[in-house]
Parts: sequence; C-alpha cells; structure tokens
Amino acid sequence: MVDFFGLYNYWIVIVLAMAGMYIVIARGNLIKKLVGLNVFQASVFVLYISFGKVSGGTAPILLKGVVTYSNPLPHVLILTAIVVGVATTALGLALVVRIRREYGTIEEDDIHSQDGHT
Amino acid sequence: MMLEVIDIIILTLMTVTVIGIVVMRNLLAVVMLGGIYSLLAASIFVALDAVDVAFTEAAVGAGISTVLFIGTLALTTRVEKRPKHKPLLPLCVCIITGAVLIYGSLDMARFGDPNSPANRHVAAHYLENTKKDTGVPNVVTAVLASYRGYDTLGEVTVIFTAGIGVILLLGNWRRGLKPPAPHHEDKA
Amino acid sequence: MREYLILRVITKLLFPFILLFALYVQFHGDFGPGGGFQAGVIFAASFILYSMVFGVRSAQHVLPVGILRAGIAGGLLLYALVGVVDLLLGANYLDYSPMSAEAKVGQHLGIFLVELGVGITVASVMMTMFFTFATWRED
Amino acid sequence: MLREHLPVLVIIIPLIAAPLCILFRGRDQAFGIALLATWGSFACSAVIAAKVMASGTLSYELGGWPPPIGIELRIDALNALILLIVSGIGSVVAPYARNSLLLEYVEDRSYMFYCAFLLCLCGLMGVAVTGDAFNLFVFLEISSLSSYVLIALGFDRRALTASYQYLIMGTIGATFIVISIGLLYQATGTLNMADIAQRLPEHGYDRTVIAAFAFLVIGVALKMALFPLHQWLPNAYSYAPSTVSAFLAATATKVSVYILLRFLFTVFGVQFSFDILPTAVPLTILAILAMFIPSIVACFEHNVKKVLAYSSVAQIGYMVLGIGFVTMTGLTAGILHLFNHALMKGALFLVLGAVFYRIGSCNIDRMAGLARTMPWTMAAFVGGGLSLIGIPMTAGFISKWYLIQAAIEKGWWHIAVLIVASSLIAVIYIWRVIESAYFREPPEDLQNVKEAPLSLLIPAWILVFGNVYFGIETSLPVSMAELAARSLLGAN
Repeated sequence: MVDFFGLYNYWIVIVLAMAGMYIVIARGNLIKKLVGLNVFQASVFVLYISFGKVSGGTAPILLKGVVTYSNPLPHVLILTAIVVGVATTALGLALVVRIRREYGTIEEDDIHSQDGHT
Repeated sequence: MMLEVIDIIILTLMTVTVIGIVVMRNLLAVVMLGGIYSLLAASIFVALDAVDVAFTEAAVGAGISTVLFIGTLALTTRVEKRPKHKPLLPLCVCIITGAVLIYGSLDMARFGDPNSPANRHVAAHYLENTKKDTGVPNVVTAVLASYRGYDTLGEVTVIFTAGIGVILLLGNWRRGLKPPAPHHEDKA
Repeated sequence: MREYLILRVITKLLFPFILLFALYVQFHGDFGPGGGFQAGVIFAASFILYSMVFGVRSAQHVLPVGILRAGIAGGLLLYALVGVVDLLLGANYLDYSPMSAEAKVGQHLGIFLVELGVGITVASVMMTMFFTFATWRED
Repeated sequence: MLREHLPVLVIIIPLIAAPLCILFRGRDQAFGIALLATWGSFACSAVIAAKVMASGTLSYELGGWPPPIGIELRIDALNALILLIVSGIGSVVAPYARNSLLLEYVEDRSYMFYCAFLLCLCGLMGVAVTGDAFNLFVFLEISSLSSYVLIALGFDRRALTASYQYLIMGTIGATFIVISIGLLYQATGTLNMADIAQRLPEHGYDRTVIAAFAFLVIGVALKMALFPLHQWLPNAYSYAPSTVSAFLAATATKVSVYILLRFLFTVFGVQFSFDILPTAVPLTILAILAMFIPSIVACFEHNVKKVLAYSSVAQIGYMVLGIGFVTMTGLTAGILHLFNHALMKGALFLVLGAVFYRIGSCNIDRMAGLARTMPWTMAAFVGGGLSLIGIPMTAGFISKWYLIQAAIEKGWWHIAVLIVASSLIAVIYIWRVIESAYFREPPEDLQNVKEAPLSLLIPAWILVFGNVYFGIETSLPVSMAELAARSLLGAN
C-alpha cells in the first residue's frame, strides 16, 4: 500500500500525458492538436515537479528556522520548459492562422485532399 | 496525508478536464478546458512547493496561451469536424509509450523521498550555498539567473525567436505574400 | 465597446494596480516568488486587458510597434551584454562576481540586470504577439 | 585574452547579432551583421578545432561555477567537427541568401529573415558545444523554433502545412527528450552529461534508466528523421526556400545525429547501450530500410527538391548504419559521412536555388535541357550528384569506402553488398535529373534562360569544390572523425 502511494502520483500524470499525446496524434483539427500538445507538456511538467517534492518541505525560499526545502532544480528547469512551450504554441497558432487563410480550413483531412495527398 | 488528499483531488479534476478535451468538439470549450487544465496544474505546483512554477504556469498556460488560442479561434473556426478514422494506431502508440513510462517509474525513488538522488547531489549544494554565494534568498531565482544563467539566456532567446516568428508570419507588411517571379534577366 | 460601462471603469481602475504588481514581482523576485518572466507576463496582461476593452489602437498609441520591437531585441541584448561585460572584466561568461568589489554584491547586481532583461523581452514579445493576432485581417 | 573564451564566443556572436539585426533593421545592415557573425563564428570554430586537435578536450565553465553545479561547455573532436560543419555551411549560405528570391519574397522584413537564420545557427551550435543535458534541450528548441519559421517562409502554401507538421513532430520529439533527461536526473541527481555518465554505473542500470534510454532514442530519431519517423522531412525540405533547405539539410539532421552519438556512447556508455541492451540490431535494420525505401521513393518523385529530401532520409540511414557497427571503423565512417553529406546536400540544394531563381520551378520536366542554358549550374549539380552517389575522387566515396570496410571487418558481406546496391539507386535518381537536363529539349518558354548570377553560383561551387577537395585530400575530416570515434568508444 505504501508502495502504491509512493508511485500513484507518477502514474496518474503519465496517463494524463498520454491522453495529451493521443489528442495530438489522433485528431485532425490543427487547433485541437495544439491544445493536446499543451496538455502533454503540462503533464510532463507535473512529473518533473513531482521528482523534486520533499515530504515535509517548503518552497525553496530561504527563511530562518526552516530546515527542509523542496528541490529547487526541477522548478528552474520547468520554468524554462514552460517558456519553450508557450513559444511553440504561439508559433503553431500563427501557422494555423496562415494555413486557414491559404486553405480555408484547419482540418488535416481537408488540407490533404486539397493538396492531392502530398 | 493532507498533501496526498489535495493531490488526489486535483489530479482527479485534471483527469476529468482531459476527458472533456478529448470528447468535446466545440473548440472554444476545448480551449477553455485547456486553460483550466493549466490552472489545475498550477495549483498542483503550489501543493508541491513549486510556487515560482505555479505562478508562471497560471500566468502563461492559463493566461497568455488561452488568450492567443481564443484570438486564433476568432480568426479561424469554432467547431472541430467529426473524426473520420478509427484512431487505433495512435491509441496503440500512446498505450505503449505510457506502458514504457510506467515500467520506468517502478524503479524511481518514491514520491517525496528526501534521499532520492534527485534531491541530493547538486540540489543540496544549491540549498546550502545560495545564501553564501549570491545573497539571494529565493533559491529558484539564484539557480535560474546565476548557476544556470546560461539556460535562462537560452530561454529568453527562445521567446525572442517566437516573437520574431509571429511577426514574420503574421505581421502587417506593405505587400501581401505573393511569390516572386523568376528572374530571366539579371537585375540591374 | 461603448456600452460596457462597468468593464471600462473597472479596467481603468485595475490597470495601474496590475502594472504596479508587475513591477513588484520584477524587483522582488529575489526575495519571494516571481522574477522577470512572471513580471513580463503580468505587465503584458495589463496592456492586453486594456486593449481588449478600449481597442488595440488606443493601446498601440502608448506602445507603438517600434518601441515593442526595440524591447524585444533590447531585453535579450541586455542579458547577453551583461555576460560580455563579465568577459571584459576578466571573468567567465555570465560570472557576475567581478561586477562589484564584493562577489556577493556583484552576483546580486548581475541577477537583477538579467532578470530585467528577461522581463523586458517577455513583456514586449507577449504584447507584440497579442497585437499581431488581434490586428491580423484576412484579405 | 579572449582565446580561452572561444567556446562561448562561438555561441554568443550570432546570439548578439540576432537582436542587433532587429535594432538596425534595413536589409543591408542586417546582411552585413549576419555575414560578420557567421564568418566570425566560423573563424572561432576553426581555431577551436585546431586547439582540440592539438591539445585535447576543451572545457568552459559558464558563470564560473564548476560543473555539475553550473553549466559546462565541453568540446572534443566530435563537437569541433560539428561546429565546423554548421558554421562552415552557414558562412556559405549567408551571402547566398542575399540574392536568392527569398529576400524579395520577405521584402521589407528581410532583416527578420537574417535574424531567424542567425538564431538557427546559434541554436545548432549551442547544441554542439554544451556539456549539459538540459541546456542541450534549450538550444535544440532555439534551432527548432527558428527552423519552423524559416521553413514556413517557402513560396508554396504547402510550406505552411509542412512547417506545422514539423512543429508537431519536433515538439513531440523534444518532449520525449525532456522526459528522458528528467528520468536520468531522477536517477542520478545531475544534469551534466559527463557527471551522468560517471554516476550511472554506480546507480545501476535499472528500469528507470532503460525507460530514459528508450525515450531518448525515439525522441532523437524523430528529430533526425530516422526511418520510419521521417514523415515531416520530405515536405519540410521541399517547400522551404532553397537557401533554408540547403542550410537545414546540411546541418540540422547532423546535429541530431550528434545528439544520438553523444548520448549512446558518452552518457549511457557503450556497454549499456550495446552490450546490455540490444540496440545495434534494430538500429542496423532501420538503417538498411532507410537506405532503400526512401531512395526508391525518390526515384519516382518529379520535384527535384523532394528527390533530394528523400535522399537525405536515406543518407541518415548510412550514418546510423555506421553507428550500428559499434566499431572504430564503423563510427569513423558514420561521422565522416555526416561531414561529407553536409557538403553534398548543401551543394545540391544551393544549385537548385539557382535553378529556381531562373525558371521558378524545380520540376524535373521543367528542368529539361537546362544544361544548354545554364551549363555552370548543371555542372555543379553533376559534381554534387557524383559525390552523392559515391564516385571515387569525391567526398561521398570516402565515407562509403569506410562504411564498406567496416562491414567487411565485421564479416558482414551481405551488408557491404547492400551498401553498394543502395548507391546504385542513387545513380538512378541522380541520373533522371541529369538525363532531363542534358539530353532533352527545353520547354518552349524556357529556351532563352540565362545562366544563374555569380552570387548564387560561387557559393554552390565552393561546396562542390569542397566535395572534390575532401575526396582527394582526406586527412582533415578523417583524422577528426577517427579521433572522435576513438573518444566515443574509449569513453567507457
């Protein structure tokens, strides 16, 4: 039972991440794919932050009288990763807007049929 | 124990949100649920002591990203078409990938273990020496801007790239985007 | 958006406080949660709110495209040049210690400057992105 | 005084030049800045390479923090070679862009094109010098984001969808790499690659490490377009502007191959990657499939850019095949091919840019009879094509020769035969283009096409000349590749 509680956090997050990835690769709507990508990445971020949690610790801002802090390094990494994520999303959306103008649709299937399966 | 309870509640809410995102075809609803997902992730970050990350995720994931998504919806369309294919292959890919990750998680240090390798070695060094080295009490800021300042330089470059990219792709330029004609003669 | 009187009044009331909060997050990031990135996003959020209620044109009156572009480039440049200054002072790239007589003070100064660079670039990029999406028209 | 700071200078020169392009605006100012920056970092790379060959691995501590506390730049022969390739191709392509149609297309935002180009260069070189696993991801994303933008600038609307597809696949790949780095961090508590390598054997190769390995290989395979994860590449390279295709085809996938090499051999270690896990077998099988299937597809394509793009997927196969041998000769061959392929694909795509400049198409039928009107351009194509096939006296021959030797050394005769057979397919798709250009009548509207301007011909010919030069005078790439292979194999 203890063992289960030690890992359940990881498992739920893994399932969420895979649901996000599923949306990315299974759906044909270009905007929905990007939402899925965000879900996928956000779940991986939660996984990272889970690695750095220390039971009984507090946020890593040094204070007098506190001995146990959670691990600051995953926080730093994920701060960077969040920025990379939003940058990707913004670029992806700009592409979607342009695709919509050129093709009149944002569904993958319609785009393929317009381009004759190339 | 309190932490575990909060954790389970938020994770359950996140699961419900993701199911909503998969099922719904109204893109505005999907985008809003995506924002809610980020907000829930931010609250879990608070529970896991990552206040800086929570702050950022709430501002970016639930804020700016959602605004940009809604802006795109206004310029494109609101409803997703009904999917045609049976998504068997993607489903298999995701199940296998998830299985590999869960397999990998079996040998991980348990959640919250203060003696896991991740929480010792380099991380312990930061917690011990930040005050002495930089005089900054927020260890996350110190690591971000000084110990791993080069990473942050890269991060700023990434956001810079995205800004340039959006301007290049969507900016209002004098001429529309007409492909140039080939040059049969040399330019004067 | 003439008819939304409450929205307009509340926005005008909130606007300075959001800006103030952004500045607080920017300059207090060493001591509490926050830093350049969060501050930049909040700063941008205030202008995004303003332009949603009063229109992009009036927001761009205060922040024309040229200034935003300069901000995008300037923030990154500030960050990178702090490192170059360290090089010229004889230290390794991004080693802030020699920027002051005492290493600890130098570190603090360096962190302050690079966080400022981050804030400027992030705020300018976020606002630029929003304005670009908002003013884009299909022709 | 600046000599010791060279490893970081090579990155920050383009990084500082990029925002300067935005501040100065103006087509000519941006061009000047970009040219100075790329040539500057090429000069730095050359000095670094000389230093590494003379005195061994360079290490640079960013922020003055010793690794693993801070981020370390670490350059051995392999990194130095990659740096040379990326900055060298960048230096040739930067002046080429000025006169190609691309700048007319982007018109008043041409300074932004140069900015994105510099960012891409900076990202690729940043990946090549860093010794920190997470930093590698950050710079990989700089290069990826800027290449999405550059590809989307293509004249055809399909460039947009190609770029979008690349963005999705690339981000999934990058996220896989992040997951892998996270698992490694969770197991070892460090992000410095040398430190991970040192601590992994102590930690033991448990299930977490195996999962990290799987995610890394798949993530990198997506980024480097290893068959069958290559779907994004053909469209991305065919619809991107020629300048961009030339730059990316010659550098981007190479850097991904470098990441694979670095992680398989240095971080995870030869023993874990190849003795404990049976990685060599699937890699070899995929490599052989990659050598054949995309090559055969290339034989049926009408867009010559697409032919070359599919051929790029095939060439990745050769590199991975060399890695899969896990011998000194095999690795040398793989690394050599990395260098040589950059030369030949760069040359060929630059030639196509010149063709497009004059006739506005890269269709094989539109290129009929082109050798009459554009003899120098088509001669350059023949030069690059011969190298791609692997004719003696060209660079392409050298790497294939090493590859065959490696196969024979292992006693795998059938693989040696397969290498020759796949080269014959390359003969077919290159010959189709040559046949059309030399032995067919030009279309009526293209009777009076003029030769391409020198500003486009000279860069293309520089690379063609490189193909011949390094096919005869092989000591530089071979000695660097051998040194790199030795350090990869000897690291464990």
